[in-house]
Amino acid sequence: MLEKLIFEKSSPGRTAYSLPECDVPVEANDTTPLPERFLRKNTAELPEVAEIDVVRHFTRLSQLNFSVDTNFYPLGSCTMKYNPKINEDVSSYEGFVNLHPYQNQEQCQGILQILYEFERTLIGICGMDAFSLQPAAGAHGEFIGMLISRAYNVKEGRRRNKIIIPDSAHGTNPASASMCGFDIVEIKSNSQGLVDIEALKRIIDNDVSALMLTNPNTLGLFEKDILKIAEIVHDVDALLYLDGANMDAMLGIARPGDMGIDMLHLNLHKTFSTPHGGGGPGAGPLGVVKKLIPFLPAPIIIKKDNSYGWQYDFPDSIGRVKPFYGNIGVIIRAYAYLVSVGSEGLGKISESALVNANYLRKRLSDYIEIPYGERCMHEFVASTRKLKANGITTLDIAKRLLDYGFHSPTIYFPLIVEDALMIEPTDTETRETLDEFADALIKILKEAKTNPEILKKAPHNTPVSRLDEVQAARKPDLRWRKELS
Amino acid sequence: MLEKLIFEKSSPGRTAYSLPECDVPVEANDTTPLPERFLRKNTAELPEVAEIDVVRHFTRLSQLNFSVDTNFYPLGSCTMKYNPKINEDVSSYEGFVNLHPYQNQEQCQGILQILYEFERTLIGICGMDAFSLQPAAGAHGEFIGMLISRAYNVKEGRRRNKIIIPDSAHGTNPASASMCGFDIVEIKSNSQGLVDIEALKRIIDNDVSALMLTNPNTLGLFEKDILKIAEIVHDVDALLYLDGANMDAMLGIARPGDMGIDMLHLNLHKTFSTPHGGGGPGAGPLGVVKKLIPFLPAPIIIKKDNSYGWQYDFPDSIGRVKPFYGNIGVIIRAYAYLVSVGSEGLGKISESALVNANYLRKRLSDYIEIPYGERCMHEFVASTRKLKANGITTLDIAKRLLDYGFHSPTIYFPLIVEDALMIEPTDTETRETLDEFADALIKILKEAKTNPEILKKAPHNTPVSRLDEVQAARKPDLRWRKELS
Amino acid sequence: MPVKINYTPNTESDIKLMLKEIGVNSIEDLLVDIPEGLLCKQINIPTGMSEMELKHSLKSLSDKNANLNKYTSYLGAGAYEHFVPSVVDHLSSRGEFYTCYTPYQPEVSQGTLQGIYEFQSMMCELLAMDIVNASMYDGASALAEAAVLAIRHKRKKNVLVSKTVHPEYRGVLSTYLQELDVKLIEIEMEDGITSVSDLESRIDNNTACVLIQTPNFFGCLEETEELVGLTHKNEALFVACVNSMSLGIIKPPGEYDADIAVGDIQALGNYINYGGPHAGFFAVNKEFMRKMPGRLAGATTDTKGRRAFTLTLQTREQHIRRAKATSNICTNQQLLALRTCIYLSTLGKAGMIDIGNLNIHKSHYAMDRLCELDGIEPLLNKPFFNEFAIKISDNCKIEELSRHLFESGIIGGLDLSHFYPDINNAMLLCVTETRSKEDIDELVLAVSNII
Amino acid sequence: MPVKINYTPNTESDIKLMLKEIGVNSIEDLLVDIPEGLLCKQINIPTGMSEMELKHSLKSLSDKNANLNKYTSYLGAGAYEHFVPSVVDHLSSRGEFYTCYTPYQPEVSQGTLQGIYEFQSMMCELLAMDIVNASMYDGASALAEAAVLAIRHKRKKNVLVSKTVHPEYRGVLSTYLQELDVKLIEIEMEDGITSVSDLESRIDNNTACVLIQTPNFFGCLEETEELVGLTHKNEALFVACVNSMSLGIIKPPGEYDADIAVGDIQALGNYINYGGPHAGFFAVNKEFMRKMPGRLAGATTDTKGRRAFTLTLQTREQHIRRAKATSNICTNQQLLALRTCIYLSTLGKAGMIDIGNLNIHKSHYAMDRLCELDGIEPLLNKPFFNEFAIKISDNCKIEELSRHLFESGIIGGLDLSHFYPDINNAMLLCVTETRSKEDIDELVLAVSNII
Ligand SMILES: Cc1ncc(COP(=O)(O)O)c(C=O)c1O
Ligand SMILES: Cc1ncc(COP(=O)(O)O)c(C=O)c1O
Repeated sequence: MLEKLIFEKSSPGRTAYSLPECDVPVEANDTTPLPERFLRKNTAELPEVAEIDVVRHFTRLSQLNFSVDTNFYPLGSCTMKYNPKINEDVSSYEGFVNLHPYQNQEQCQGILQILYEFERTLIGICGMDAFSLQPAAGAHGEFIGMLISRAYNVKEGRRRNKIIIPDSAHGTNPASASMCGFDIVEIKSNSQGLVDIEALKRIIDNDVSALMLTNPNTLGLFEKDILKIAEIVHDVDALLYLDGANMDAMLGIARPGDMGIDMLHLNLHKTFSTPHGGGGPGAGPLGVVKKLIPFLPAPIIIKKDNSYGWQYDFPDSIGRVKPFYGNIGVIIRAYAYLVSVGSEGLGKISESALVNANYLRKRLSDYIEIPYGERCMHEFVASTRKLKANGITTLDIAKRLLDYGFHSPTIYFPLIVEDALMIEPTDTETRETLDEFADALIKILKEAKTNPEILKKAPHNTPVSRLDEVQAARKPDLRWRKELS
Repeated sequence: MLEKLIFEKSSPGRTAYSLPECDVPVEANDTTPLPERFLRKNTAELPEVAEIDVVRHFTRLSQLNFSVDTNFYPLGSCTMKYNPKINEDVSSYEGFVNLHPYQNQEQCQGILQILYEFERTLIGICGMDAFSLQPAAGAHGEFIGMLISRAYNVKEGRRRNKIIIPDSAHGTNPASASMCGFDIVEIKSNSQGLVDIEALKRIIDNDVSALMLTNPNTLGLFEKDILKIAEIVHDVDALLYLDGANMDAMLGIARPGDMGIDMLHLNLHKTFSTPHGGGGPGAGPLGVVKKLIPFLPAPIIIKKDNSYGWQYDFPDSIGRVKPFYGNIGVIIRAYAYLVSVGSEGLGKISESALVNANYLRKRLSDYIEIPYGERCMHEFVASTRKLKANGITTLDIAKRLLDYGFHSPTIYFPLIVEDALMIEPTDTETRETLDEFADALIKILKEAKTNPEILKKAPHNTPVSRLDEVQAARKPDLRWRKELS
Repeated sequence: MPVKINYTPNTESDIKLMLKEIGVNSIEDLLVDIPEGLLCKQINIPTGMSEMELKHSLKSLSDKNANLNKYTSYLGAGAYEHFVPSVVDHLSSRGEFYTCYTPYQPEVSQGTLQGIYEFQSMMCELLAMDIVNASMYDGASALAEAAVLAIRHKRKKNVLVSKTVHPEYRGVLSTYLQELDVKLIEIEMEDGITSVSDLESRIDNNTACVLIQTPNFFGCLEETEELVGLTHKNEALFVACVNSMSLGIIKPPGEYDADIAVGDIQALGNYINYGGPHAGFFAVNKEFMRKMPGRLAGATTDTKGRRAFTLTLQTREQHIRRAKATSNICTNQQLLALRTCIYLSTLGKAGMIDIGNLNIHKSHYAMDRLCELDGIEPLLNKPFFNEFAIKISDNCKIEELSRHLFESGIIGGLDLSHFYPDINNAMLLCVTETRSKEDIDELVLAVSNII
Repeated sequence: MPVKINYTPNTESDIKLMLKEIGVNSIEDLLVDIPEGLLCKQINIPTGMSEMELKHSLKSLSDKNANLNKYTSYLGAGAYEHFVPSVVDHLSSRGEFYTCYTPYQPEVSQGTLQGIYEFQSMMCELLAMDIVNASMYDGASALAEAAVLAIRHKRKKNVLVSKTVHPEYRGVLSTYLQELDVKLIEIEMEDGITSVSDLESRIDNNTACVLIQTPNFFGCLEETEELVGLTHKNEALFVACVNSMSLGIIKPPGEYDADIAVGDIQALGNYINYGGPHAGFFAVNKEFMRKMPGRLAGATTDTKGRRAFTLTLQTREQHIRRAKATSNICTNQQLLALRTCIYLSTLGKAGMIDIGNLNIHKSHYAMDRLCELDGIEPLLNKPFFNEFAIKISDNCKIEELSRHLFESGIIGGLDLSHFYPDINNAMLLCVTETRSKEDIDELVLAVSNII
């Protein structure tokens, strides 16, 4: 059953709020002491509903969603793993949520200790020399990384204008580099789906500021020539940036720092199990090697004489990237995750991500084309292009999966795979769930031949059926408006 | 989509728990220091699942329920009103949930103060002289009340064996009286649906211990001869017990104590907005007039020299009815409700319950038979008997309502109304919701004539369709069992 | 302004409109059946407040209690501090679970019903019994209802209960039986457990049932096999009241042939809450299925043949059988049973064994260490699960000990003389998985500093 | 035992089975693409723990912070203590909301999508603007992205920002613009607000936009009408950064013709969280719809003609437009926007007015009472919403004042010299609806005792 807009439940004078009495003396008539010209003329048409309306409305809305808590959610590149409930609890302690960023540092030693230890832990896992915990998301980390690559090169006396990015990269990579004024040079993947070393050699020159590499890449493949890539990049004094969104099968297995990576961002809302929140908040800590530390955004967490504090004094810093210190609430969740799984648990995460992805890959490989690789890391990319003959699109497959109670994989990405279906089961799913998903997908692939209509009209069992996206874009309706009577 | 049993998701060796290390010294092999004969032989076949399984399972299960948070729930006699979220929060403070009943009273002054003030508030609302907060539910309160009626009469030197109960009473009334060894004398309702005064006069005698009255009664009618009833009962030195489950339209309007009521129980999980929890926990405080105080179950909350404590010294007490002191967690919610709505809010609750019920009654009265009364208090009872001609049962109507997104009213109760549909909208519903419900019911009543099949096969849009209740009772399947392989 | 909390949504103009539709002029017109003199003008309670004020007010009342997160406690005696996994709170606090009522309409209550069915199943497994109901008010009322069942079933007048059963449970039992024309007889104890010889001397063919608790009030494990043997020889029913947390390790009632098993599930995923709400369970073997109190969910099928769950065997219950019902219970403690169901799903097969062992090891360590101290010795010499009693030398009065412990942030055990006046200066302590070795060592140190 | 936290469900035997199906002998066989030397043996981090230990550990770290429930605080300056109604926590903590991702599959994401659409609508109403996006990282990045939009749209090189804008916001702005070949110019202030004459002297036809904040960093309300007039005369865009909490009362950007409005929604139903996560919003008038950054949800219909919601106008975004996208933002701050949506549904039309008035009255009372004290005077003389600055006589150093206040349980305001070195011994205080008269009187008393 669909749900009205909350505005459509509104009734004049109805209220859901309570407020304490105005206990301070107020001039006659409760009037404001502010001059007229500062005051709003037209009242904002916010909903006028009762508390029971608010509760029913949002409870019902929530039930219209698929989520990790209700469904298998193999959305490739997004690492939709289980979000531990305990981390929601411990991150809500009043000493964390009710703490002001401008309180004296002595008043905040608990949180500062967490941030410090968290940074140390990330250093240990990644083999980098320092982290900034400030980036609000992966793309934010990339942007800051690109600024640092600029600042570093300028400091070294060279202004460089190019960033090399593989064609398989996530869209944020070119977008972030471009926001720093760089020109983007795309490098094609080779037939194995990896960075083409020869092409890289041809492209690289002294105007390259950095190469943004995703490893494992968006095909789920480990860039096995990583050391060679690093060498080529470093030979021209460029930096090697790692998009570290795909670390779920790398924890405790291999460290970017050992591969010649100069900088990377991590997605706490992926690898480190913090909830995706319907699209955030996330956090994208940025790790760097020693020579790049001076350029990090201030402030940086430090420990001195057994107390923790913020260090602001970074003359070469690229500057401020966020008010205050970062998405602390997200970081506490990731911290809780890491200290609780600990050193024994860390490797298990990667192993599970690895085995789950390869198992699902194997279960499907006789039924669907998997253009690249013999094996995979945390995910793999299939292609549905052969179904075109039957008039079936990747979208049809995706929608039909919804009918079986599974969220769809990522579709049409990476761009280098035609009709891509990007499948990431994550480390927290059971063998049984993978089997159920595989069985459903195999069944759908059969349906594609025997009953294509059922796919084209899918989904059938969801709260709404397929949407008119063209209308949405052509005649954008982006808000409710009060109808004038 | 239905949900497997959690047992059916079990897989050997899978776990969802974590426990701290056994940090105390343990003899070799972790063996227990207990002799073999005290130890379990066969391992209990509890589920072996991962945390993600637990979360998905119970999240999905929850979505199969209708509830006040999702649906209008006019279940008569149950007062399914909105359960304020804030009361869930304040009752979960660690000083309440993590407090042991055998802690020294000085360590528990906060909770004791709440209990004391809560009792005072109930006294104010009901016009009684004291309350026991111990009863775990309404029926528990009734049982204790009946024991008190016995003890009181015995103390007065007379052993009495009969309890008079109207035929419209809730089933717990005769059951509770019977558990105290009383004989039940049923009194028929008169043509107005009220206690028949003449019949009462005929029935009453010196062997009557008490009359259990429900007022407003289960037809939602106020027993307008209440003062006469009290007089008749008191004339033979019997007690007048009030089943106070139906107080939602009485708060701040009239006080049982003023009506000659000697004892009553309240349902905190109805009138006082504490959640029903799928069937409890509730609480059924028992109020009494002065002369009955000595018989209350010990202990009783008291205040002395600005400190609060338990008073155990009641030589005439009927004894203990519960370990510890009652359903404290429920009481805190009800306390929070009362102190926050306060004296202004109290009357509004009743007025709203009254207006809502009468409004809905009026909206329906042209479409469905309402056998008793011109108006009602908190609820009213309709009858669908005229639809029998069309082969439609009350159950059919109830099931069809589910299709429209409404929980069904109480059906086939009270027993004195043939094919009863007992409708209680409560005080927390909006006019719009009542209109939507009325429209749906009116539509269904039309369907009953135009398309009876759709009712007989209803519900159609629910997670499961109508159940085979006969099979359930004939071949009871009350538990999962591991299949032997 | 001010805007107090108000959950009645209709505005004055709504109400005007509604009164018009009803056909009356005022709310008073709806109250004409209430005798004039009874209408009250003003209820004498304080004015309301806003949500913010409510939070402050309750917070400050909560802070006036010495809670168990701030103090390290060794109290047990029927209310136990165990760890509650986070998922239990998260899942049981979903509105769909706690704002619905008894699942009278199964088509829209499968969540609650399947939850009950799973609860029943898990409890059956733990207890090794055939049937468990959906819950009772608490362990004590379950025990009392067991006696009622036995009396009715056996049509005999004597109920025997061991003195090692929780005194407040015995109190409730006595209250429940007081008007049923039966005799409640207590069996003496011997070194902390039920005296077999005393039972032998009191049991006879007038005995409807024998009620024991194991681990009993003193924490000691009863010699159930002997007791059951004697009971059954006399054709009485054997009712075992058990600590639900012990059952991963300790022999369950079904394995020693108990006829009825009862107890409390507070320990399994529910907070102490100053003593309530807790919840009881009631388990029987097949034979008593139609005689047991309380709700039962069963599996059946819907019209499309799908498995589905419903309340069943309701003809036992008050809303159908009225005065002849097996019990008057209606609202039970469903939400707590659901919490236990989630708890047991989380702990699972291995977890209930591991946690049982932790309770045993930690409590035995505490007992051993305490009894190494001069002036402390075991009160009893019997195997126990997680509770044990110590005797304190008369130099140090127990209230004094407790007071000093409290000053060091420790809440000591229960003073046994409170319930057993002839047991002097002895303390009943409970040690669960929530106590670390460090905690226990601190307790021992604190005690040694005081006595 | 011990049993540490472990979220990977498959057992060793599952894994064996899966490896067999994959066709390899061991996990190592899956790692052959990783150069040998890169495989690491051991990561040097501590061992794990159980849930119980995790709770203890984090609790004790939390307790090392002086939280705002224990102390009465007057800090604001971009992070505000407001009351969060209980329903906001209850509803936003439903798993279906917080464990899903960006609603790429609208058929199974209507909850999130309708929530975004309603959020957009409510924010449009509050701001009196045409279009608001689904959220930004925070108010500062929203401000910076507004400048980027203006630069691209106007193809001009100068960005003017008032010195009364939050210094950290200006810092972020400067970082975002540093590589875009533009000039960032600061406008001076005069008695706490943007100097109109200075703006006049700096604005010209190279100006892409003028950025101001109102109420500004000092709490003062800017003379927006004059500033907008001047800006538009010079064909630049006017960007207003506003305090979302003020908008029930204070004139919204749409009413003074701002081209872009940005700000933070932490104040509307979100906790301070030591500064994050907060969330920004970005509002424009129709004209800039296709140039704005961030996600947008729109209404459309499904194949059955039912209204439904979907992400739309995605061709602006990085996953489609890549290097040419309007912004690189991908993951935003959705959950906080949902909380704001619930918050605004709860406060509603009347509530946002009432709460605005409470903020105004309480802060003005505090200002008046403080400035009655000898040694305290207003730093500025401008109308304000809920923040104001006071000047403290030089006898009492501000650090000293803060330290003493802390000892009395009060967290004073912000030392302005931290950001404005030439403003000496002045404090910026924020007073919201969460402070009672009693609190404020205590503050005044404490201050009077110290200075
Ligand atoms: C490979 C990759 N890189 C970068 C990002 C961007 O991260 P975020 O969405 O946190 O900005 C994502 C996430 O969508 C990603 O999958
Ligand atoms: C009129 C009436 N009396 C008594 C009861 C019994 O109350 P409880 O279910 O709390 O035992 C009920 C509730 O179902 C009721 O409606």
